[in-house]
Amino acid sequence: MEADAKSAIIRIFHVFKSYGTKKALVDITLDILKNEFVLVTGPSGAGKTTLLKLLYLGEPASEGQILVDGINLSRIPRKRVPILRRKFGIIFQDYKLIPQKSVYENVALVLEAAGKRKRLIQKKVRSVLRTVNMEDKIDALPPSLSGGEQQRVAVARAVVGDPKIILADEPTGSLDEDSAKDIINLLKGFHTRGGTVIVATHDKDLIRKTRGRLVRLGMGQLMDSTERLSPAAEEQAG
Amino acid sequence: MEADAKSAIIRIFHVFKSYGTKKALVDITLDILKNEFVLVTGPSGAGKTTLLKLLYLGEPASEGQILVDGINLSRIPRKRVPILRRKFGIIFQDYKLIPQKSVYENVALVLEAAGKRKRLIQKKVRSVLRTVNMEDKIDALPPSLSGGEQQRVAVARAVVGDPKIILADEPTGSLDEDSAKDIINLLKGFHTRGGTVIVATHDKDLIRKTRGRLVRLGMGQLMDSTERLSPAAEEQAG
Amino acid sequence: MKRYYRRAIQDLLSNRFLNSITVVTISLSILILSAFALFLANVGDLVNIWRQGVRMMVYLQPDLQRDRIPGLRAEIQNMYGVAEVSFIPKEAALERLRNQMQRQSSIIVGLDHNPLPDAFELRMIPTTQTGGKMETLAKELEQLPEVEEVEYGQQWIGRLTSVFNLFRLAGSALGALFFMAAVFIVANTIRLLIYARREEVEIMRLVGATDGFIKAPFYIEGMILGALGGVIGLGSLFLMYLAVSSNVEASLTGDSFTLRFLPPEMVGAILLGSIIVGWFGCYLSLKQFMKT
Amino acid sequence: MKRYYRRAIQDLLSNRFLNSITVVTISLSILILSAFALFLANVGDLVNIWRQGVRMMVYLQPDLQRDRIPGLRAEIQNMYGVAEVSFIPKEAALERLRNQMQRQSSIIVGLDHNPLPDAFELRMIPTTQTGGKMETLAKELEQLPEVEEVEYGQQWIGRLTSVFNLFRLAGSALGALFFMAAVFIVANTIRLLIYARREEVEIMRLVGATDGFIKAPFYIEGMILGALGGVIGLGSLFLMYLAVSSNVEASLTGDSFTLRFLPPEMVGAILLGSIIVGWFGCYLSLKQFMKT
Ligand SMILES: Nc1ncnc2c1ncn2[C@@H]1O[C@H](COP(=O)(O)OP(=O)(O)OP(=O)(O)O)[C@@H](O)[C@H]1O
Ligand SMILES: Nc1ncnc2c1ncn2[C@@H]1O[C@H](COP(=O)(O)OP(=O)(O)OP(=O)(O)O)[C@@H](O)[C@H]1O
Ligand SMILES: [Mg+2]
Ligand SMILES: [Mg+2]
Repeated sequence: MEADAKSAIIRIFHVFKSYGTKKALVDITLDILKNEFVLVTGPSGAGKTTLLKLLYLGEPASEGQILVDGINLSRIPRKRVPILRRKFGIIFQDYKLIPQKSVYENVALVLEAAGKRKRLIQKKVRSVLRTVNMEDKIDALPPSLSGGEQQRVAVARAVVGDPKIILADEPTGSLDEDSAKDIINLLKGFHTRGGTVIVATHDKDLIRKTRGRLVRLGMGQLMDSTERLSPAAEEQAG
Repeated sequence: MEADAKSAIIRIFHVFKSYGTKKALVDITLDILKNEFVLVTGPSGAGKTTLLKLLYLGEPASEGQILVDGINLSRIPRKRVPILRRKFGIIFQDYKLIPQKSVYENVALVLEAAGKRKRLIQKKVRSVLRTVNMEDKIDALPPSLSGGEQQRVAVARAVVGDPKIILADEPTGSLDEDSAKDIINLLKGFHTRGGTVIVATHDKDLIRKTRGRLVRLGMGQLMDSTERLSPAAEEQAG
Repeated sequence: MKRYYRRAIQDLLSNRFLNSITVVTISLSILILSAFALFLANVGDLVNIWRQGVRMMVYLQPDLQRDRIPGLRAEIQNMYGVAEVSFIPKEAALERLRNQMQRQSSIIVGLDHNPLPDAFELRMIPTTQTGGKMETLAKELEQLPEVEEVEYGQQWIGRLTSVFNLFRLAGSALGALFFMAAVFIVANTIRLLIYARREEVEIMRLVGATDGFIKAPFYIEGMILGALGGVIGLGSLFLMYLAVSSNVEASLTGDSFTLRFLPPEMVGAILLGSIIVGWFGCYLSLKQFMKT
Repeated sequence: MKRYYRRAIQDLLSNRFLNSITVVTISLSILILSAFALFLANVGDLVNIWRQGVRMMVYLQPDLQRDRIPGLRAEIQNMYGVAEVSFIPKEAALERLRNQMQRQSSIIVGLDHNPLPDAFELRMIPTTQTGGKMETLAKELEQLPEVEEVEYGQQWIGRLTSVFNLFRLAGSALGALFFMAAVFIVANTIRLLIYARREEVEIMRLVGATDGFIKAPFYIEGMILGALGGVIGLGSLFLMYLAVSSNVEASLTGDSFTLRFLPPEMVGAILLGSIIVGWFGCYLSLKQFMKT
């Protein structure tokens, strides 16, 4: 089960997370390798979102150590947190789009924050919005989008910055089959180009059709972690 | 296709809805009978949420007539809108929980607004939160809940006021299989007790396992409306 | 009604950050307004004290018999605008003149008889102390056969009056300006407060709450915030007043002047006003947010 | 830097409601502050005009030869605090006394010789017009052998000075209070503004924006809002000034007094201040929201 430390991009070592008295994560130890495709599943409230939050320091771990791409998260100075976060492209479960900014601005923000040139930003944002089929809504404000459209913008924002790792929290929850397939293909393409993908999901379809490791959480605990070399391994996911 | 006008609780007659130049709904004519269970499906951006919004006057129709339980929505005076809305229990796609209010307060709000007694409110809210498995989070604030937990609170709020009609917009999008089953059973129970249910969803599982009418939207247009007497009719849903 | 109060209190507690900022802003506005009112009130007192120094001399005919003085005094006392009449016999007038003249008093030393007449000295009630009204009174007095001449600092009073008028005008204008500014600042702050909670308003409407149900707690909250702001604003002013008044009074020995706080009616009016403005801010913003 | 400006402008436009409310509040605060400053400045002018009426009489020895007058005059002119010296021959003094005495001038009619001495009348520079400094000067003058006596309205000046001092004290205290209140109101309003946008701040942090990247446009916006508020506040004050000044001046004929607007340095300082306060409000709120 222990992965080779050399190629691990994320190492989680005896991590606990409590919110007040509520134990959201209990003694999680997990390595994620470079270019792995990991599906995290488990019932509602199992701690999937919390686990992702710990990785990008959306919350600090209560106990234990986490290393991301060689950075020890418990030691990272406040100033370097943005550098950590730029390693990730994050699709939030509640999208977290800025309501006053247009679709274009929301996606461009990532590149602007990374100090990219305006020319480049324009080109990349347009091309990414095209891949998620949202180029015709480029000037719309998020509140005027349908649930699925918002989710696709969130996906676009997550991939636009060429991150090392994508964290996708329920990335297809509001999408119909076809749009979901597009998104999954996008994630798979990112994976093929060498990226690491961690998807938290309940979506049986997604789990069935995706090859990669399946990590199951239950009540904050790591239940099992199964390598499935072909999508046929689906029945284990039950 | 035309339902018996006598028993129709909702009548939608040549309804159009545009947002600026964007045509979200085009010439929809649809009757929904008392005690029907209707599933509305269609790809992202097809107009499912918009259709529900028109029913509770979240948006006014651009053209056409809508009757809800005998009320003509184009003629309803501003003052009577709350009375219309109390006929509905609504599960919003983005939950719409009040972030500063506890789970209890969010759910109790519906009954308080309807002028119910404090005693009764306490009893009902607790019992409804129990059915969605959220009684242990009764004092939590929504931002501290997981996605699925928020969705279950939204469901509790929709059913607590004993509405005539439930409008459920993607009510299982953030839920694992078991929680989703609980919610669907809740909706079915409501239906069995005589309520009318309209569910907008992409969830193949939900569509497969639910008997009732399947309405398909595409690009704002009504594609078809199929009565499926048994869940076996699933293949038509494609 | 009681449940609305309960909800209002709950809301106040669950939006503590917003509310505390709002209360501070309201307090400051009330503080500005009431500090200025306090300033004007005390300057007004000071002016009145000065004005009590404004006198009118009524010189009597040289041959007037002293036994007619009491009757004349009563007559003058009853004239419009007269506050106090005192008789100055000519001996006292000479003595007073000697004192007043200081250096030039050498003139008086050499006199063989007293050339001055008996006189009355009048104090006017404050509202009569404008140039015009004093002139009317003087004319009236000069009509009396017993009176030879009336004298008052016409020029000085005219000038002082116009300055006081300017001051009063500027004070009232500033006061009105400050009042309106305070009203708008409070109303605006409450608008920002409600704007920050517009999502909540929207959700309540969607779940079938009537406008009244939604608005009631906001109004109660607005009035509580207004009242709190008023109490804190006036309270801080009172503390400052206490700290300052002893020092200032010490530096003003000689004048019968005591720095005073705002009269209770004024304090009540300001409190009431701040409550009303709290309500008004809610009214404005709710009207706006409920429309859509 | 340029792109920060662009983002700031975009943000200002996309939050128009919030920003316009904020600008109005800032304008009102600036208006209060600057209106009060204007009031104090003009009252100060008025007081200075009055003070130019404060004179000191220096009576010379009766036997002093008139040819020594120019030398003495030059000597006095050079003394500390003296603004102007004019010679009053005793004939002029008697004439003046007669006019001043009004009714009692009958006393003078009967005189066979002029008992008054020659004198100098001094005008002091304004800063010397406190009781203490005038006394020092008077003592110094009395040391001169040619001077018999020095006279000035000791009591009156002392009293007026203490009232002016009280007024100045109260004015400065109020001014300081208003200044602080305005600063806090502006800062608080900007805090509410940023609070209403805290979600945006949070999201930007989550997608890897540095604190500097997030803060820069807010600071620019805060400064723009402050500047706008300052310009609008001062602008409204100037319009009010224009509307009022002609009326007031007409009512003040006789005094060489013109209502004036705030001096340009003051206008500049207020504008600069409002920009700084806009910045400061951002600083406070961002510090708070960036911590968590
Ligand atoms: N900020 C918080 N404060 C308190 N409790 C929290 C907080 N965030 C999460 N929790 C609790 O921790 C538990 C795990 O939450 P988490 O969001 O990780 O679940 P999840 O696996 O993502 O669930 P879902 O599938 O419903 O999104 C939940 O019970 C939740 O209520
Ligand atoms: N307020 C609005 N302003 C402008 N366009 C809008 C607005 N609301 C919805 N739309 C557009 O109308 C179309 C239908 O939206 P709707 O939310 O009804 O879709 P949906 O079927 O619910 O999709 P999803 O499954 O993604 O939730 C979308 O293209 C959306 O962008
Ligand atoms: Mg989650
Ligand atoms: Mg929808």
